Parts: sequence; C-alpha cells; structure tokens
Amino acid sequence: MRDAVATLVRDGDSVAIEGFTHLICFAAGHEIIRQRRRDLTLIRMTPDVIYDQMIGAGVARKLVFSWLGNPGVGSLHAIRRVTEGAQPTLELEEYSHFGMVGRYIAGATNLPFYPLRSYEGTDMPAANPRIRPLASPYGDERVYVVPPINPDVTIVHAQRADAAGNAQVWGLVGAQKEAAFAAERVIVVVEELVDESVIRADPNRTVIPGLIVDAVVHEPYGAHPSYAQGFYDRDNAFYVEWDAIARDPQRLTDWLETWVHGSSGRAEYMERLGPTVRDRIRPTGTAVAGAIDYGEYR
Amino acid sequence: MRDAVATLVRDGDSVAIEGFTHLICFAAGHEIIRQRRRDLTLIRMTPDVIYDQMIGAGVARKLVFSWLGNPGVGSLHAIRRVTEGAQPTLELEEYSHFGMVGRYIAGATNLPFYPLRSYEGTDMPAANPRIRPLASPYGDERVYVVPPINPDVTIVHAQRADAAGNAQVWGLVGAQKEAAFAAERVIVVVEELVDESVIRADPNRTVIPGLIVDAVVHEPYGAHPSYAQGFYDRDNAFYVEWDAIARDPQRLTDWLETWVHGSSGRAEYMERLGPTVRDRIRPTGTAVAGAIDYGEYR
Amino acid sequence: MTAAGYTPSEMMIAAAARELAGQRVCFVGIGLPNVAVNLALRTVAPELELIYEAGAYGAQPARLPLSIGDPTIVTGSLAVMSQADLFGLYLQRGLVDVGFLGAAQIDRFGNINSTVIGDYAAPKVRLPGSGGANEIALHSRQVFVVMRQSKRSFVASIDFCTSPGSSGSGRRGPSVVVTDLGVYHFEADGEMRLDTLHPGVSLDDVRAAIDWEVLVSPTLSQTPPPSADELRLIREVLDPDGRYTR
Amino acid sequence: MTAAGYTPSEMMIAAAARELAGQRVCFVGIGLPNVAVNLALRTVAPELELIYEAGAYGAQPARLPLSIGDPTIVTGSLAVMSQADLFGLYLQRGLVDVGFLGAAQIDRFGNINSTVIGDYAAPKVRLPGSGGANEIALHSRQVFVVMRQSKRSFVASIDFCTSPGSSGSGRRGPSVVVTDLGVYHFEADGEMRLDTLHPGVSLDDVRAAIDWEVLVSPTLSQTPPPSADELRLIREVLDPDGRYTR
Repeated sequence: MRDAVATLVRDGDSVAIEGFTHLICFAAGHEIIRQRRRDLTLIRMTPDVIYDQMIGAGVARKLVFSWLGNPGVGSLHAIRRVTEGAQPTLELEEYSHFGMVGRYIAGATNLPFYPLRSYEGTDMPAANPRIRPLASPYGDERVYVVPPINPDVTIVHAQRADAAGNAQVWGLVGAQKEAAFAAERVIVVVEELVDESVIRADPNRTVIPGLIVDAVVHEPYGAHPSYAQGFYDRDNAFYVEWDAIARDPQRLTDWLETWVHGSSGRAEYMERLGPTVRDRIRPTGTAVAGAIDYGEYR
Repeated sequence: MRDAVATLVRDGDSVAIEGFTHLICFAAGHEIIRQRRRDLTLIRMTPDVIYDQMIGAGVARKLVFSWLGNPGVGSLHAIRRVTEGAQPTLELEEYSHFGMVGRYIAGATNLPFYPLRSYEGTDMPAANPRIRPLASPYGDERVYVVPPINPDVTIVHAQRADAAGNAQVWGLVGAQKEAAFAAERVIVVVEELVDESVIRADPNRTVIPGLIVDAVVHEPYGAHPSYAQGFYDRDNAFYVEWDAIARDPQRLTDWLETWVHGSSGRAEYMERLGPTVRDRIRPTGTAVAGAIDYGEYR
Repeated sequence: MTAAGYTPSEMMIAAAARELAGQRVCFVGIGLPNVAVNLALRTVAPELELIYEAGAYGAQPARLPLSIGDPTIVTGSLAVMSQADLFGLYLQRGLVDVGFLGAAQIDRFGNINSTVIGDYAAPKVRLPGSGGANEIALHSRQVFVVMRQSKRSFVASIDFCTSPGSSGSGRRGPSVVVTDLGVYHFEADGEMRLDTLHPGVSLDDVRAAIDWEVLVSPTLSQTPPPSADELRLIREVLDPDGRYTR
Repeated sequence: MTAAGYTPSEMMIAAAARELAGQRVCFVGIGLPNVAVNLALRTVAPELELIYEAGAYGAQPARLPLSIGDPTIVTGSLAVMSQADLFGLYLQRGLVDVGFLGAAQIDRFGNINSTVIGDYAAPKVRLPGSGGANEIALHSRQVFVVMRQSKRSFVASIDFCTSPGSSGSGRRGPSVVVTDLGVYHFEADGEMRLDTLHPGVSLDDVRAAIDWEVLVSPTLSQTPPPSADELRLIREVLDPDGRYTR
C-alpha cells in the first residue's frame, strides 16, 4: 500500500475511493493521510467517514459528491466545519446520486456528456453550473446532462484479485466499475490475492480487468470499518463512535495521530483493534453460493 | 411456450429475441412461426439463423439490426432474397452494434436519446435518418445519438430462473438485460426452472429480475442450434447446413414444414434430432466455478 | 412511550404502512421507511416488492439493517445491481411505484429541501444533500414523505429545492406526508391538505408546528391508533431494540 | 498449397501477425484475424492482451473458435462483459490498440464498405453491414485490414462507407492492409502505399487487382515468406483443420 500510494497518488490529484457503503477502502485513505498528500480533489458518491477523516487531516481542497452523511448515524462533522458559515474553506461540487453515476459513466465510456432525467424543477442546476439542460433531437423533450469525470486515480477494494489486478466482487457493486474505467490510474486493494486460475474459473464475476489496473495491494480488513461481503461485517459501533470524535477537532487530531500516523499500516491497525473488534465484525455464519458449470469445450 | 407466445406476442408487434451468439431462443422463434404471427418488426443485433427462418416463414415486415450474417458461415439467404434487387419487400433499419446497444439502453433507462462516438465520417447516418448529430453543451464536440427502442416483447433465454422469472445467466451476456428492461413485456425461457432458494444463494448472478418478467417457460435445449454455456455447445454443423437450406426457397419451406409446423414443440424437435445431435453438442467436460461466500449476517 | 401506550414514531410508522395498501414496487432506504415497509408487507401489502437503494432487490434481511448498505440485505436477496442499473433501469425506467423521502424542510406544495439551511454558498447548516432523493421524487409514481413536523421544517419557503413538489409545474410531487402529528395528502392543485390527526393531537398543535395557513380537510378525522398487531410486529419483529421507534 | 510450400492465406496470416509486434491490446473476431493474433502471441507479441468482440477478455480457447460466440472463448477467460461494456468501457474508452477489419470494398484512403454492393435502397448485394466495424475503425488506435484483393474489392470509389478512412478528415483510418498479394501502409496524407510484395507476386499482379493507380513505396521489397516456425504453429496448433488457411 505504501508503494502504491507513493507512486500513484500525487499532490493535487483528483482521487476517487469508490464503494457504495460496501468495500470502502479505508486502508488507502489512511495511507494517503499518512503520506500527507495535499490539495487533493476527493470524489465519491457518499464521502462517508473515510473522507471525513481525510478532510479532517487536511489532504483535500475540493470535494465532488452526492450525499454527505454518516450513514445510519448523522453528519460528517469534520466536513461540516469546513463547509458551513461565511467562509467555507472546502470547495464543494454537488450532484445527485445518478448525476455522479452519470459522470463516471461518461468518463468511463469517453462521452462528452451523459443525459439524465434528473434535476427538473429543482435548484440543483443553479447551484452547479456543470449540470446543463439539453434538448433531445427527437421531439420536444429536454433532459439534463452532466460532464464526464476522469479521476487521476481511482481506488477500489475487492474481495479478491489475481496479481494482474483482475478483480472479482460480490455483494453490492456500487459504481466501482465505472469509476475505475473512468480513471487514469487504478489501484485495486483486496482481501485475498488469488491465483489467476481462481479468476479464470468464474469470469462472469470479474468486475475490473487487470488491463486497467496499475497496482494490486493485498490488505486484509482494508475496508474496516466498512465491510466486505462474506469476509466481515460493517463495524457500526465505529461509525457511531466517529460522530463524537469528529465533533471535536482535538479528538479528531488525536485519533489520526494514534490510528493513522501512529500506525505503520493496516496490519498494525487491525492488531491494535484486537480480537474484540474482529469478533464483533465476523459474519455469524456462511452463505455459500451454489456451484455453476461453464462447461469444457475442446 | 405455446401459451406465452399466444398471450404475449401479437400480430404487428415489435419483437426482440436477444442473445449475442449465446442463448438465442430458437424455440420461441419457432413457436412464433408455428402460430403464424404476421407483420412483426423483428429486432436483434445479429439476426442470425433464427430471424432468417422467421423472415423466410413470412412473420415479419421489418427488421432492425446491426449485423446481418450467418456467423462463421456466410449470408442469411432468406433475408437477402427480400432485401436485394429493385423492390426489397422487407423494410430494414440499420445501426452499428453500439448503436443497437445504445437504443436498448435508452429504451431500458427511459432516455429520449443515447449518445455515441460512432458514425462520424460514414454513410450510416445518411442511410438511417434516426441517427442524428448532437452538439455537446460542453465545448465544441459533436456526437451522434440514437433514439430509444422499446420492443413490445423481448424474449431471452437463460440457464435458469425461478417461477417468478428471476433469471441467472453466465457466459456471454450480450444485450439481454438492456433489451428486457426496454420491453413492454418479457418472456424468459430457461434450461432449468429452479427453486427461488437457488437464485437467492447467488444474487449477483441475476441478470433479469422477476419484477419485469411476464412469463417463464421451461424449455430445455430451447437455444439449439445456438448454445447454452455449460449445458450444450453450438451446433455448428446446423449453421453450415442452414446455408444450403436457405439458398433454396423450396427447401426452406420444406424445412419449416418438417421441423416447425410439423413439430409440436421443442421436446418433439429434440426427440427428432436424436442422440447424434445431442451427443455432438454435449460439452466435452465440466468447468465448475469455485464457491464464494456471501456470509450470514444475523 | 406516551400515556397512549405507543410512541409518536410508532404512530408514524403504522400510518405510513397503511398508505402502502395496494402498492406493488417500493424503493426503500434504511430507518423509519424500512420499518414501515416491512410492517406493510406483514399487514396491508403482502405482495410488495422491495428495492433497496443500495442496490438489492427482493431482500430478506435476517436482522434489521443498521445502515443503507448492511450486508444482511444482500445475502439471500433475489438480485444485486450496480448504482447505474438501480437508477437507470429501475428508477428512471419508471418501475418504482412508491419511493420514500425524508426532509429537512417541506413547503405547502411538497417541495423538499435536504441540501442546506441558509445560503447555498455560505450555509448555516450543511445537510447531506440529494443522494438519490432528487431521482426518487422525479421518478417514483408516488412519493411518501415521513418526517417530524415543526415550524422549522414545515416552512412557507424552503431554502433550497432538492426534490420538486407539484407547484405550478404539472409534476406530481409527494402524494402523502406522514408526520408525528397527522397524515397529509394533496389537493388537485398541489396544495398539502391535513386529512387525519393522530390521537391526542389537536388542530392547534398542528398549527403551532406549521409555518403556513394549513389547509384542513372538510372531513378531517382521527388517525386510527396503532393496532395491537401493528405494535407487536414493530416491537417484537421489526425493531426489537427500539432503534427507530422509541 | 502452392509451389511455394504455403498458401496465400498462410502468407497473409504470417504478415498480419508480424505487424502486431509491440502492440498490447487487441480487439479480435473469429477467422483469419483470430489465427493471426494467436500466431503473434506465440511469436512477435507474447504480451498481447486479447478482447474478443463477443464479450470476453483474456480468453484461452481450448480449441480454435468456430464462430464469434464459441463457448470455448468464455470458459477459462479472465472476464466476460456485456456488449454495452465492451463497446463503451473498452472500445469507445480507447483501451484498444489494434482492431481488425475485413472489407468487401476498400478505397485508396482506407474507407471501407461492408454494407451493400450497389444502391443502398435497392442493393445488388446486401452485405452483413457494420456490426462493430464502425466502432472498431473509429476507436482502435490502429486498424489492421486483412482481405483478399481484386479490382472488385480495391476500388476507386466504394458504394457505401461503413468504416471511415483517413481521407481529408484528420481521422486515422486503417494503418495496415494485408492482402494475399502484399502489405500496404499509409502515407501522411492518408493514401495507401504498397510496401512489400509477397514472394512470387509481381507489381503487375497487384496492378491487375487494384482499381486505382497504386502508390508504390520507393523502397518496395519482398515480404519475407512464412518461416518454418510460423507454418508449424499455424498448421499444428492454430488451425489444424485448415479451416481458415487452406
């Protein structure tokens, strides 16, 4: 992880760590904080606690997003501090969820715009002049369009990948595929690094092809306190705890010192969290998918 | 199958039997011929032998398509007969592959148009005025757009579905999902009708939700002479044989009499094909996908 | 728990669930709507099909989901879909009959603000923003709003329009608003109308918690209180920890 | 088989394969291009990554695929993708270095017809049409054309433009044309130029099979004949039944 971030994430870059509630790569966010990147444009549909931490740590100058909350808990207080009042210091660029998805799709498919039936009758286009109306060349309908987004770096967490970065995901898939194809550089972080034969045994599960991947990082528990379907549960207690930490700038700074700067990486972080946390996020059992047969055709 | 076609496919309908080389539902095409539907608008990226048979049988007045050949063999002669010369009798509406995909996407997502970077510098927009240029509202780029297509009926073949039509597919997935969501009515035809619990054990494999499905038909070998990954191989010998049959209008008529009108349905058709064919299309072995775990979360 | 034997949240949930009678496809997030929808499934709308906004269809959660992306909504569901498919193929395609929204502010025409309090460029309070609320409002056949009401939330003029109401545009806007005080529907011209008051709530209570001259139905009646069966389901099955309903 | 000890198709395949040296991502259909690409993988371009237009990446076919959608390209591949993703995320995104096209007609600027012979509305011959050829031509960094040449296929003016060439538009058009007679590349102004003649082929043979005044390289040379290794791979490994190469 250290090498991947050192090589592929630069000051001033636009960075998308995607994953819709699932597979949010906290380990990469922490490494970016640890390496004290600055002036990043952070991109995510749901900034979540990871971007509250990163923005609290001062890595970003701008945030592109569609829903700014701590899911199931409340606000992201570090972000609120720099976006409320007379002189907000963090630049915001705001869409609806489908608007963000449309930006990723346009970026991923090299389109100059993506059309949507969102926004009509609201203040969102006035608040963000990048959201523009466009008349259909068939009949008299009008839609809104959003421009492509092409992050300098997209980071996605997956259950498994081979050494070339062919990554397989199950459970919620969010917008990771689109965000990865839209990016200039892609980092894939995985719970399990597997042999290519594991990927080849089930090619329909591959969400991101190694073709577009620049680095593969093996980082078990790299999505904690979010979750990895089949590997561990969401650590809801931490999401609740973060609310209190982030409300207090000093506590937030102390937390970053202890858990990010004071930790060499994810392995040490998990070691320090200890067995209590690992036990509480362990799935209560297994739910194994049935076998399917691709057939041999010689 | 008889009831599904009788109830859901009407004279004059637009009908898409999708499946890109894989899972082409010949059984449904034959039933439409058997019930002597007329004036259909047939829609398919690759009309393939199934539409050559259907057009040879006289069910269609129009064809919407992107590649008109017998894959790996040559021409579709029944279609050529009604589209060549001074007075073609079959109306054609022609796109590139991505243009057809874009039409399905626009139909499936309720967009008035879909933008593409295809067509620039070619005669295709002149040949089809539905393909139109559109200026991007960002900068001075221009793209082409295609209009939505919403078939009255889309028919897809899948390896398996439950009784509600939640359908799972592996191997090539073509444009079935988009064609199904675009349609007013959907028929799902399957190799295996499975219990809902089989679907629920692997929700990431579901390509078409029962929500949009109007009829589920259990029809083993329903895609022959195309194939069903893991179930049977493409019957290439038949694709080659069809070339000679379709060149001769009388042979084509005889073939339809024998194999379609003279057969009560797919079971009798497969019975008549006999063990030689079943043996030649049997996969040479198995290639079972590895198990994955969704985890139990109580 | 009040003297009535149930909480205002329990009343809200029961009232919202009853509005789902006859509906088929419901787009649902976590929290109060999730409890209401699951109550409806077990009472007035057994055929309801659920699409969770995180990207799962036909979920059978083994526990009450704690957040929008809880893994328990995936395991055992009928289908998982990407955000692109969720918003494109399901919502924008028009497959959703009912979508639920919360709101920081709502006006008399059902316009909703979930973006900022104060000026957009220099807000007093920065709220979460649209998420999928903009699309839910525009593409669901009906929109149900569930929220607590006060003079600060039921306002004459919202600070920012995140999700459109019905005013003057021919758009549908919300069709039902369920609060801790009563149940509202909308007139043909798009104005919100109080139809029932929850037990123990007076018209004066409502007027004290609404920043415009409220339109009251000529047949204003009382919301039937939660039944024993509704309360049992909420307390024993759907929210045994009382996370959303106490 | 000719007196030379190999067929014109084998020469075409070997010449096309050699042009792939240094390329990385190749978009490939079935037939001659598939054999050429697989030959390149085993000779000049071992790092080549293959995307099959039916929707599979990293295929390892256990047999020579018989059609574009042969199940053998799926089993054991690295990824399967929908047609939407194939054309959007891979091709239009610009991930493809080399795409292959055949052609019924080609002109001196690399404009290609695969749609009709004769008038579009009342054609003499109805050809298959674009399929993905339009997108392959527009979005691949380089386009390789492999086709037999004659005065009917190398024409001064094509009947219909399915895939654009380079003429006067600043577009790239094809970069290589390999035929049964020789190998062509393109001038800076977009005109096709004969660079090598296959062994046993004369300039007069070429002129008899081309409907315009062909531009000939000042350094015109002979295409090296297929090597023993190339022929062994074609005959024993890639096309043992001689389906595409006899």
